[in-house]
Amino acid sequence: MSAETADRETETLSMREAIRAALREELLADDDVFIMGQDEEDGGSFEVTAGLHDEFGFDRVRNTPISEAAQIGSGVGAAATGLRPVVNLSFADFIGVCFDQVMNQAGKTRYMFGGASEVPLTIRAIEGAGLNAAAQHSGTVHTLVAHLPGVKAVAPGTPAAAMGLMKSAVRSNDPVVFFENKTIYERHGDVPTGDDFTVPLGEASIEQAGEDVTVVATQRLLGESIAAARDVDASVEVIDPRSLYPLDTDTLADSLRKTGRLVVADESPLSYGLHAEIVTRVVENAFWSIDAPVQRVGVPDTPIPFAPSQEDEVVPDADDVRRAIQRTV
Amino acid sequence: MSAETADRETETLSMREAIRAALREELLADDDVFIMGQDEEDGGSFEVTAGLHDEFGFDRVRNTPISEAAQIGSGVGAAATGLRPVVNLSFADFIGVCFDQVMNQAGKTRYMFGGASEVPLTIRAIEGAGLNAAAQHSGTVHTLVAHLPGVKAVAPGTPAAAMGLMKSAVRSNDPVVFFENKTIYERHGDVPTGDDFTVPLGEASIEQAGEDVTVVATQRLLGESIAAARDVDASVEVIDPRSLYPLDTDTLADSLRKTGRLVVADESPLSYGLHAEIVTRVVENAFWSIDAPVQRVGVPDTPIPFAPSQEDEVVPDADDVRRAIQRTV
Amino acid sequence: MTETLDTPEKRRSALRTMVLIREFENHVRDRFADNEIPGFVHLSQGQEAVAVGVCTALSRDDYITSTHRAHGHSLAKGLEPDRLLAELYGKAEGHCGGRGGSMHVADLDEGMLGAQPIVGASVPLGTGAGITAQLSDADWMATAFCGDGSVAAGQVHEAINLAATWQLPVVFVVENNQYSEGMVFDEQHNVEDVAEMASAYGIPGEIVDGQDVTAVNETMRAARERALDGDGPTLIEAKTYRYRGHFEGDEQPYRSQEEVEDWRENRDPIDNYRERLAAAGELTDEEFEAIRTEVKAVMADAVEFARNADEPAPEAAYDDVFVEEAPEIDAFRERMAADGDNGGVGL
Amino acid sequence: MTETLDTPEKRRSALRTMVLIREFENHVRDRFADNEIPGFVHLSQGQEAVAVGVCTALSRDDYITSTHRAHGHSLAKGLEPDRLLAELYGKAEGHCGGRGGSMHVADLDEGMLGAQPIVGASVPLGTGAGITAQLSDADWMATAFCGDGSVAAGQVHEAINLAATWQLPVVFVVENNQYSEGMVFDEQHNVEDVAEMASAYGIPGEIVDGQDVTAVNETMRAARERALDGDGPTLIEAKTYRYRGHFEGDEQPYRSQEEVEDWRENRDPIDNYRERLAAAGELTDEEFEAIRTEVKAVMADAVEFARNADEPAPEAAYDDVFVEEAPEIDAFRERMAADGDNGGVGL
Ligand SMILES: Cc1ncc(C[n+]2csc(CCOP(=O)(O)OP(=O)(O)O)c2C)c(N)n1
Ligand SMILES: Cc1ncc(C[n+]2csc(CCOP(=O)(O)OP(=O)(O)O)c2C)c(N)n1
Ligand SMILES: [Mg+2]
Ligand SMILES: [Mg+2]
Repeated sequence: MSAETADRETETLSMREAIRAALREELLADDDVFIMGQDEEDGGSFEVTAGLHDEFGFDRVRNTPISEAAQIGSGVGAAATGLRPVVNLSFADFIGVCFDQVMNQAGKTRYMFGGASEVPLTIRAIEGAGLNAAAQHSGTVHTLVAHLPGVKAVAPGTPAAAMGLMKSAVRSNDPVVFFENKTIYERHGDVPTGDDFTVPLGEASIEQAGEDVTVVATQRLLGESIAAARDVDASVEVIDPRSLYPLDTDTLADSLRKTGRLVVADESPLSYGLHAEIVTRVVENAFWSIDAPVQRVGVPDTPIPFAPSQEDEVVPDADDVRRAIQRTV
Repeated sequence: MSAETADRETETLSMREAIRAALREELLADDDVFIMGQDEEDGGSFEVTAGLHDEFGFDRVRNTPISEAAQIGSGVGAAATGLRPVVNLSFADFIGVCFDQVMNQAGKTRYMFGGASEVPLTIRAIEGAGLNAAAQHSGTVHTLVAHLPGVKAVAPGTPAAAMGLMKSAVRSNDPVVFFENKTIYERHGDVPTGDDFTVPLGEASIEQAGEDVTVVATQRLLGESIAAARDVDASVEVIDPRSLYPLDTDTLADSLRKTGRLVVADESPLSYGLHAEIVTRVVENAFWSIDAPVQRVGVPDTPIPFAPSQEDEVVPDADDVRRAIQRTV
Repeated sequence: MTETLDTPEKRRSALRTMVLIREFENHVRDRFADNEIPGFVHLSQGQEAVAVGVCTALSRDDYITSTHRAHGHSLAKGLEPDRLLAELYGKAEGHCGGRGGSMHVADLDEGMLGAQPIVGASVPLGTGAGITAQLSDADWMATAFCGDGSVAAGQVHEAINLAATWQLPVVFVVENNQYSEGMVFDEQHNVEDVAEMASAYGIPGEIVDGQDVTAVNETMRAARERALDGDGPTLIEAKTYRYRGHFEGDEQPYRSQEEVEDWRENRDPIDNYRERLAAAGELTDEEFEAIRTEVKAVMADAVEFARNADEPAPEAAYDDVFVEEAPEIDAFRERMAADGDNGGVGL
Repeated sequence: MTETLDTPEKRRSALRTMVLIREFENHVRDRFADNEIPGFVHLSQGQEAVAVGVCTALSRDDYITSTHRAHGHSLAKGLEPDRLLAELYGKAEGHCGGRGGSMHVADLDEGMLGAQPIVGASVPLGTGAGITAQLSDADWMATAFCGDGSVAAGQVHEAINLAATWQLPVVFVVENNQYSEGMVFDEQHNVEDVAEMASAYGIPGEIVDGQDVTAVNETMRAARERALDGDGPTLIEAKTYRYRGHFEGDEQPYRSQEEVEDWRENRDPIDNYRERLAAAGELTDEEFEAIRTEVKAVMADAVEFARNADEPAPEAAYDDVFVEEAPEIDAFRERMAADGDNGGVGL
């Protein structure tokens, strides 16, 4: 249970419901917010925005042609002229088609124009393997975005984080890419009610406190890590970074100062992946506290194969996290 | 001086000349090799291929429309059907425009088709700050590519490496992105003559041996690091990884076992950059040998500003490497 | 292949291929509903005449590229239903060893250069094959299939423009089935016909009834000839319709069941062709039943084959990332061998 | 602004703006040659009538987006030459505080939404402004400038298609100066005129003589009116020519000096307009000289201003990465303050 839900009234929501509720609140609260995406009027892929078109109409929730570059590029233009677009990119694997708009337009516009414009743009991108959707519909690409100057990136692992970060993303005056793992839309969890609950960009959450080993885990692997923690003979602290950029180095380094042992579990390909940044930040900030070689758990640099037996092979799960924890203790 | 040039006859070439000579050799040696790019018939940006169109004609060296996605995408198609295209992307910042083709087509075609096709495609991309070319013409994006499954990436820092790796890239049956730093085209160095000199993908080069500190430095920062090494009171080993993926972990880890101290100097934005992977590989493989906190030298997560005073501020140089070395000893 | 449909045998063979596609996809539909086939599947039922009309006009050496909706194109180009189905089952005997599944099928021996479910990506791939054909003075050409929705995508524009500028031997076949997922044509375009786009490239834009295999075949033959004569690309818009949802499981809130039924009853490519052949005295009911029986037997065998085929070895997941091995991949493969199912633990 | 050029004053003012652009770029040319201006610069000399013809038809509230070749558009839209030049010098008083330079100029107060040297990127940016205009029922519209080469780029296609589908109030002005870097038009396209592309989007495609400021103004006014009336976008192809190389320093192996001279002598937009006004009795030689003298004085002041303006503080390099600060950026900024010029050392 994260800090935010500790002393508040809560309700149980799925990730899908949490994201939808957050978007609905923002559509209600601010006329400048609008949503566009392919098939968005029917709820988009995975039905996340189901019902919003019926409630808010075409001006606020609209279908686009299959034109990701124009979706993001015009999103930047709309954002710079006063709106708050939420663009659904659908499968995150499609980000390549509009990567220039994310990298060179959304990320750099404000900077290169000397602050002349703001780009309050939110991009939703749906990641992750596990549905046998093969190499072009299963990728986890958030490391690419976290590396881009001027772009913020979040990847929540709980409904509370999803709700709170989506609202922060839409309200942020900076471009934020919001990554959703497609296999955990039905993960349920407590979400604070009332009081306009938000989670600030850039704050990690200690989802489970522990003393011996720190597991930093994202998205689906957050759940797998909590499960793995039950199976080991050690007190495991499980942290959801939630926000990839900015990254809450302090919370991670503090945990390491306590535990001295680090496992990073994230579904990115391992080489040059998110894991390495987390390892390095910890090494930079808590070097003298590290008592054992660090462990990364991720996808072994392959595209995601279709065959279930092969997908199981390359996509990490609780067993992989458990073995990694055991190697540190 | 790297291992390759140690016992061989050499000639002095600039980076530009080395790349051009390598491409010329490959055009001469293999009729399947052809080059395409914008303005390529006039030598492309920075005149790297000057003269090749005159020598080889339109079929082998040709201009394309401003259509990076079609250039890389059709490059994949041409490669899968038997040719060896070398596509000049010009400024690496433009890779966003065709990132899908690099990520989802070049990188995954062979894998997802179960080995049915090969993609012997070479992509040239010109990186780096220092010419006051501002945010969209100065980027260093090689970390993005190094993270992509199925794509190889090289970023040579010497003419010998440039020559040897370009030939290996063109001959490779895998897609290779060849990164060139635009500020060192006039860097001269010894290149072995005769004997069809090549550098295999995946081998680092110890450019200067030392005992106290290991500096892993790429591209322009290789020269800056060698200069910085002269100014410190320590014996510095300077390594050019040359190949980013595959990455020669053994050479890096062996060096650390000797020196116990690590500086990584690369012009990528620091967060989630190349540095972190090198740090992590070393931490994974030589953890017990590391005697001091590791240091990264790179661009501090900003786009590259235009104003010379600001560009100087964010782009690292020998002084920054020197200070980083001093912090380790 | 590369035939006019100028004999009764050829016409019956074209009919048989359409029946095979229909029947293949009936099995895919059912076995997907049973959870026997994993992943996402997109059926092309209703569009069989486009696949068959185009591919009967091609030679075996000609390449096609396809989309997420690739079963019909694949079978029409000559892929075997048993291996294709095994691929959909994720089996080692599949065309891609189970690595690709329904959305990623390729068989270069049969000229199937690959299905590309990134919308639009089939088009530069086809243009690239056209470059090879042109530079090697080949006697084959390339055909890129894509959908009506895909023409909004930038890479489609770039790749057609490139092919037109270089006069490459490529034909672009846009299957206009009027929908992209749940979006209707005019949510994506401000023109009546995709074929109007051709004028932006100075190439012929042909509209053909995609429910009429003869018309498709003739239009495609002419375009192929132009391509091989060095006269450059053609854009063919085949007006067609898909009977099933965008993917299996799609609830189709965007259209009425009557609309679907109307097409099925009045414009079915198989029924219509069958009637035409019957009217011409080339096909008796018995002959048609014989085709159907034969195809059903082929498909029954294919299902058996796919069901009984081997699962690919888990460790084969490390194959074909590269042609030339990389130490990273070797390390992961070795660790897997040492320690069982292993998502990877660093390098 | 938003004027027909229907009085002698307005016509003289349009002429003056063209002269100002010409003179501004003369200074840029010379100061770049002196190494006083850093980076890459792309001059628009020869194309002044397009910038001025378009922007005189706009209101201050209308937005434009531009390309790497943005000086003319910027000045015509109302940016001050002194601050624009200061930006090219990389000075703190520049429009973007020196952060952008010649290729990245913006001034939202004047409706200059930004120069975008990623070829094609100006077009979705303009489409996006059109979305804002449409959703907020605004009385302004957006104009996206782009070049003849840019229309090969996928994002241009996507953005025009989107604007056409949604009938956004956007006008796309393609400056066809016949070259993209060193590539001539037919190395990139298989049509005679860019305007033919418009038919792929079901929007009007107008061709206008880009050397004739009156013609450009009239075409643009009509297109703007259509946009504001809710009748959707227009594509305007302005046939024009650039006198200088693609960038300063370009050796131009791809064209003859005679070709350039021919345009300069026979189709210069300033000379022609001056002659026309003179023939109409609206402009004496003295009046023209007065304009020239005034512009020269303005530019002399601008050069002084730019030269004497302050360098931006190095630490301002950490500003504006984000609106809301990020700890990473704060950490870098602080370290810089502590330890001088500092490329960054980890987090
Ligand atoms: C780049 C990209 N964007 C979006 C998608 C999601 N998607 C898959 S198929 C499809 C519709 C394609 O429509 P069309 O081209 O008409 O082909 P059809 O499905 O009708 O055969 C969409 C939007 C995708 N796969 N790739
Ligand atoms: C995506 C991208 N590709 C290539 C370039 C390099 N480039 C800059 S300007 C230019 C030519 C543009 O031609 P055109 O659109 O006709 O504009 P003009 O220069 O004639 O004004 C090219 C290829 C770029 N900046 N961005
Ligand atoms: Mg369709
Ligand atoms: Mg031009």
